[in-house]
Amino acid sequence: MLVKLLSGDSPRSPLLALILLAILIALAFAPFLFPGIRSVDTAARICIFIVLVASYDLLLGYTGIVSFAHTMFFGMGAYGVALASVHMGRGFDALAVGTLAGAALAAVFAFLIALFSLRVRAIFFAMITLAVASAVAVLVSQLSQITGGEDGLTFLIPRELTPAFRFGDELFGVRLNGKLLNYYLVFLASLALFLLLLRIVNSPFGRVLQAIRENDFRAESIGYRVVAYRTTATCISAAVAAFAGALYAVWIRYVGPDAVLSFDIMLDILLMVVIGGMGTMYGAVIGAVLLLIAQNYLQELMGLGAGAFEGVPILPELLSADRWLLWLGILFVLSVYFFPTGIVGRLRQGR
Amino acid sequence: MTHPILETRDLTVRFGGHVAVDAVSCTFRTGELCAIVGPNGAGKTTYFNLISGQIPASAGRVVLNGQDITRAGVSRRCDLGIGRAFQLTNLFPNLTVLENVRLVIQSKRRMGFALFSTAASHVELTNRAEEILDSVRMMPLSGYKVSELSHGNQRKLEVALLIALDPLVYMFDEPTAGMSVDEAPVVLDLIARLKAQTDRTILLVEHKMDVIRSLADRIVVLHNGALAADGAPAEVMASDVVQEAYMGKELDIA
Amino acid sequence: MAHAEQREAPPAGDEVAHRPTMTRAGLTDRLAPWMPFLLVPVLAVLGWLAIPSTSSWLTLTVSGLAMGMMIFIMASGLTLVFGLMDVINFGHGAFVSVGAFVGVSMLLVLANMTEAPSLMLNLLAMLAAVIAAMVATGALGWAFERVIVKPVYGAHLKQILVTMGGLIVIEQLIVVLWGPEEIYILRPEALQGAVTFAGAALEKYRLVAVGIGLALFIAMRLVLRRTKIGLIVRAGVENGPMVEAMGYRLRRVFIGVFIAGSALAGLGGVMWGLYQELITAHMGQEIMILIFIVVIIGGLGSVEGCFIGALLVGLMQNYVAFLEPKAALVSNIALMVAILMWRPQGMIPVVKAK
Amino acid sequence: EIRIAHVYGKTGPLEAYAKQSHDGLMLGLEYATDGTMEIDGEPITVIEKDTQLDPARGRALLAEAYGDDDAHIAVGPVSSGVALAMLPVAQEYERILLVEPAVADSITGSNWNRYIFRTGRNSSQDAVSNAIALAGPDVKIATLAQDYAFGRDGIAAFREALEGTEAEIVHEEYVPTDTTDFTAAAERIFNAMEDVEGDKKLFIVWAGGGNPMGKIQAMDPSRYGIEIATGGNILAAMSAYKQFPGMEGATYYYYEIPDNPVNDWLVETHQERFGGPPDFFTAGGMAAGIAVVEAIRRAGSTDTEELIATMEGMEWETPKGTMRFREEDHQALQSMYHFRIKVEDGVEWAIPELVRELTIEDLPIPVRNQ
Amino acid sequence: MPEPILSLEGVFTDIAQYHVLQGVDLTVPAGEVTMLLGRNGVGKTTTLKTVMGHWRAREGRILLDGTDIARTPTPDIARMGVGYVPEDMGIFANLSVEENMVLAAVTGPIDPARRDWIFSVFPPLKTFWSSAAGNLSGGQKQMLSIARAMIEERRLYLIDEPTKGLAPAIISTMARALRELKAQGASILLVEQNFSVAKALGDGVQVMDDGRVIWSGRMAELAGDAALQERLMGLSLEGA
Ligand SMILES: Nc1ncnc2c1ncn2[C@@H]1O[C@H](COP(=O)(O)OP(=O)(O)OP(=O)(O)O)[C@@H](O)[C@H]1O
Ligand SMILES: Nc1ncnc2c1ncn2[C@@H]1O[C@H](COP(=O)(O)OP(=O)(O)OP(=O)(O)O)[C@@H](O)[C@H]1O
Ligand SMILES: [Mg+2]
Ligand SMILES: [Mg+2]
Repeated sequence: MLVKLLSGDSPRSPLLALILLAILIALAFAPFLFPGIRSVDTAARICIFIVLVASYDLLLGYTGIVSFAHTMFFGMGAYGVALASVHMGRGFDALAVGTLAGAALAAVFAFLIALFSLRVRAIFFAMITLAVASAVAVLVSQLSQITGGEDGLTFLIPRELTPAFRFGDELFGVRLNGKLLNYYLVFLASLALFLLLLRIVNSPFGRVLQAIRENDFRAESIGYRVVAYRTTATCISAAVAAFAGALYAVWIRYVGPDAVLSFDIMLDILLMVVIGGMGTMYGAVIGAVLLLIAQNYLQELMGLGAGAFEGVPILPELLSADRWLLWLGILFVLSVYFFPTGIVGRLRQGR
Repeated sequence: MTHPILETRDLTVRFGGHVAVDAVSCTFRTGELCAIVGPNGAGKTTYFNLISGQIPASAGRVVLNGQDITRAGVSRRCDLGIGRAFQLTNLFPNLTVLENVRLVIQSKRRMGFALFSTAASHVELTNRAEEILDSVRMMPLSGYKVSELSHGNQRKLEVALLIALDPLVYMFDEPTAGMSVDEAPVVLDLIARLKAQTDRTILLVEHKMDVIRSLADRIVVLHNGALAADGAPAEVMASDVVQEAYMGKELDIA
Repeated sequence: MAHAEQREAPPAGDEVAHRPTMTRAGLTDRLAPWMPFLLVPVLAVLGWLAIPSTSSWLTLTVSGLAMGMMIFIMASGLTLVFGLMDVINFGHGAFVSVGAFVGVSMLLVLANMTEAPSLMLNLLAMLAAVIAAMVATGALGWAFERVIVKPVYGAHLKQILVTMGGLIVIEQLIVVLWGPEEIYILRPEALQGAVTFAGAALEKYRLVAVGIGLALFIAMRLVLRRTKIGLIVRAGVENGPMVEAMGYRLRRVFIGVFIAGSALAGLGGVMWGLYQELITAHMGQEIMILIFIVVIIGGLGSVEGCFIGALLVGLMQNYVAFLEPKAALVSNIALMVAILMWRPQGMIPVVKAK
Repeated sequence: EIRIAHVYGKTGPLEAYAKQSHDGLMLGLEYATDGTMEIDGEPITVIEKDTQLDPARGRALLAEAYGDDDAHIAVGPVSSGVALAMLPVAQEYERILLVEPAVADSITGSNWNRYIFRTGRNSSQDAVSNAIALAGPDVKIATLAQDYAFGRDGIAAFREALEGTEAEIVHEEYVPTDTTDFTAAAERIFNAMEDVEGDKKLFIVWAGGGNPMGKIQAMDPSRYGIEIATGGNILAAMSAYKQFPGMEGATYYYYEIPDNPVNDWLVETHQERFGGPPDFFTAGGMAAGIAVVEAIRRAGSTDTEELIATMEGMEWETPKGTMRFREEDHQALQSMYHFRIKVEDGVEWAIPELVRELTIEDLPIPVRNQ
Repeated sequence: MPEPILSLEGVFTDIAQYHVLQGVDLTVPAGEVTMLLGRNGVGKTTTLKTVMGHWRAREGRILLDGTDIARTPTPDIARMGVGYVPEDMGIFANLSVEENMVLAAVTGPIDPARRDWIFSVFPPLKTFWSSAAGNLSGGQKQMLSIARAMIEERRLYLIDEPTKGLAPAIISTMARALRELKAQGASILLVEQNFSVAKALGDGVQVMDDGRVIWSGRMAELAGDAALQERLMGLSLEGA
């Protein structure tokens, strides 16, 4: 049963299985295990990013397409929900319409961009996506009448998903309010999307993608229409990213270019995929958890470190909480060094 | 046996000013094994590339079963029954040997777009793949990644993939190059068995004369891109072009 | 088209076997390699047709070409490293920033030379700044190669990540060393202002950029044409072990090329910093997309392509911004897309075959 | 214990501004409590949070500040985008958010809610004061701004403020935010202004790097009789103004301009502690710090409703003289300064000499939150 | 027997987790052509790569002219006068034929006389001198790969299956060229599957199986003894 849910793709390493289980439990009971606004917020982001990163892994790890436009699709989902909620008024129907419209738009865009990959070399394609994504981000900030420009859009989600909605008193010291429902909406939707992706990469279709990644020329000559497969994969990946974006919008109730379209998010995604392990799906889980926790708590940790070294010349300066980016950069580099196949790859090798 | 299956009409390709295949017209019939020979650079591989669609023709036509496929893409031609093994090994290096073969069978059965079933659940594919590996004596290697195989074994896998694809027209490009003396017969044996299956056509590029002598029904000679001779083995082998341009002085240096 | 021109007649020998059929290549085939070089004048003529005022057109064209030169200076290092070594160095932007900071610091130290109204002294000060910047970024490039890039040769994606990590680290180190404030600087006295001719104004500083850009272009061509270095590196990327098996110490060559690429970024940094008259740790990163576009439309690794690409971008930007400011945003991307549709490998691809 | 959360973009491209703002806030708290850091015996704790300029993170951190840390009042952030994202959180938690120094009009305009106060100036204040500084008989103005909401709003407010004066806008030019080459824009402006008669000025509104002023100046606009004008900026940026002796405009703060005891203390203390004069955002931060202390002291409580009641209409002393939170939209009304640039050897930046203080009464700042 | 130019003593090589070479002992006498024979996958290529330093021996000594080169960097080995023709030909597809050859001439510009000699052995290289090596036909690539090794004089050639894909006419000219190399005093270690070529060229023979050399001797011995062939390679070679 469990194996079936995982589409027969078991973690293949006891330690990995244990870690994944721990993450699953932690996320499933996050509001109860780690009460507090910050920690629940982190948990929800982790859920959403797992989906986002996994959808990117479908593209990158399984199909071998390097694209920098993934945040664009993410943003389309998010803006879909935001615009629908603004124009249709708060309500679940707005969420549904927005999500679907966003996903559809993302798929259409993905289709158009994918047609490019026909003609140009992989790395050229990557640069095209980079340029297109940055142009879309600027466009969004220029079309301020529609998109709210740089300032973004704040909107209302159905009352049932906000703290104002109460449906009971307390359970294990946690208030039973709409925020909790919102969290579980995010969690369950993410879980479902992740399992769906897992199924897709383990399907015959997924195998073809791997073949194309390895040798597209040969894949074509054994009868696979590479273009069709690449395009389909890109569209699926974009649509799932848009779903993740929609969830994100529902969770933070705000969209804006910096929040959902910025290149920094793209970098985060890349980093998560690679640290976790490309072409493994589970890597997305590990990468997202690790990185988001680092991002959220590294600064605090460093503050402590800086305090400890007060008086030493340069060290506190380097350890100051404001230099957390420096250390994140170093983490980038080290992780590629020590986990060339990602953490999942390393765990599966044993050791 | 005499039904024409594949035909090229004035097939030509130019790379800049270099005419690599020069107006080659040739008809191949179901059930025959036709050897294509010629000196290095004569255009044999390029001719194959034109037939299987890897490169577009500058002029001329390719006709399969009466259908003009000159403009069709590679995968389309594969669907229609043209199968091709490569001269320089060209596999999926980081997938296992078994997976390589399975992919071909999966394509043959048109299951590529099955999105929601797991690949592992299609046992019939695996079984068939194992059967084929067994026939080339590669079953013990089925779990290895292709990049871990020695060169000779990669060549064998190349042949296995084509057999898995089971096309109407088999095109082998020097299948035994780099294969050791005890392995080559296995592959040649397989080709002989294919030939016995009378509804298949085999095009074979080979430099080893003994192989050609023992297998070919017919020999086509390419020379400087053009068709230089076409006919029964014995008479073609004896012709001047072949003797002079191709065989050179036999290895008489012992 | 590789056989378009045969250097020598086929061998005379008595071998019947090797006489491939040769015909004359068609006109289009022979013209094709020259097409990119024609694009710049074509674009300029189109601009002239579209822009009503000739003096405006002149200003836009000349300053656009000069801007292109400046972009070329920054992109040259990237195309070298990207094209020859197949390394996507996102850290290039950080080198540009470091170059700017080191160079500008040098200029601030030499304030008495830059504030003097003597062109000679000013240029000397700039030379000092450029040398300092190139030495600094070259050294940094050496460290970068050893620590960051070395393990990821051949793996594009990892290169992107690892160099991105390096970029962040370097930017942060700039902040640690120079502080978070942006630094404003004025150009050397004699390079401020513009020269006017025929109703058009051209910043003097851009003239300097033109000089340096041209010199750099010629120097790079000479080095790559006249020495084996280019060959070794290109071959090494394709099959490193084989190059070593021929007896070349590939590592050293790679390090050398990387250092050169980084030093060029440093040069670009000084030039760009002085153009902007404002330097920040992020300045290199901000210009990266533009640089990538130039390198790509040029055809990864081709110095000529990069040069033409930079000129095209410089012109295009100016014309479009003048004719329709709204479209300026997408003009570069449109240019890139158009060129890639025309030549999927970029204008002058270095890579000839699969 | 009184908990104040400072939620701002500590790291990222605006790091320099953030540091000024935070230093200012701390100095303000110190000044207002006479160095005790206590209000009526209650110690003040400042909790710092770094939005990294990400609006989503800003929201989460503000929620955390109100929810987990139970902050009584929050101050920040630097970037308008982040600020706008944060506004609803204040409403949700029913706590005060004191915006400083984000400038977008909509913060105290269309997106305002009653928990929002702002000590920093808004775009209208910039625009109106500049309009007053530039206006004059027969003045013809071309504008150059970035093509996004901030730039367009700024010019719109400027245009509105010019109405009724004798000056007139003859050309508006907008360029993409990341423009580096201004040749085309300048050429367009020159073409538009060439045949205009009068006192020709080019007014530039520019946020962030790019420095179009110097580049356009290098193209010699005086050929067409055009003078460049722009508002004040941080000190580092003012060094670029050295090319423009005599240029006029209006600024928000320059440490030598205001003449009052708060500013004297600020300049002196800042020199002492940081080895340089206070800058743009230091003054704003300090105004916010003093406002917090004053409000809590006068309300005698940290209860949000009582604070709001106290703060509406509250007047207090800042380095920029007296400020007043307007009842309607909680925007702090304040003086701006009409300046003329003077270049002095030995000073790293160009000095904006005071021409005239534009007081609260001089500045008709529209209310936009209705 | 002349002095060995190359000798391997108890060489073990691992690739990833596989133990590929398991104690190879092998000598190449100076001035001779030594054939390395064996079935697919027994470790012939790995042996050559270990000598070149592409794989590193875990154990054992590799003596080139008496110096142990087991730890010497690859370029230094090459500069000691070793020419290498890899199994996959190692063509630089993105460079032209000319550029491939220019690179191969490590010590200086190409010697025109030697180039012309190569042209006479492999005429197509002359024809396609300035076209991209990646566009050559399979056999032409093979020629280029051998030609690169021959462009300068070397003391020892390691050649991995040079005849695969070559037409008979070219094989015989190539065989002639290898003999000329030998006449110039070079030593050759040649991996070959084509037994008639092996027989025509080889002085000594080493047969490998399962990561070891299981038989070594003179060519004449092996060529004349069908039973021995059967035992060593599972098949009598004469017929094949
Ligand atoms: N893409 C290409 N561009 C330019 N020339 C090419 C290209 N492909 C092949 N050629 C040339 O066409 C000629 C024929 O090559 P082809 O590979 O067909 O020869 P072949 O008969 O298969 O030879 P071999 O027996 O050596 O494999 C060669 O001279 C080769 O250089
Ligand atoms: N990169 C690799 N990774 C793992 N195993 C390898 C690798 N390369 C070779 N091997 C294994 O090492 C063994 C010896 O290979 P090698 O290439 O030396 O054989 P060979 O004798 O040259 O065979 P052939 O005649 O087929 O070329 C083979 O079993 C092969 O599977
Ligand atoms: Mg061939
Ligand atoms: Mg081998």
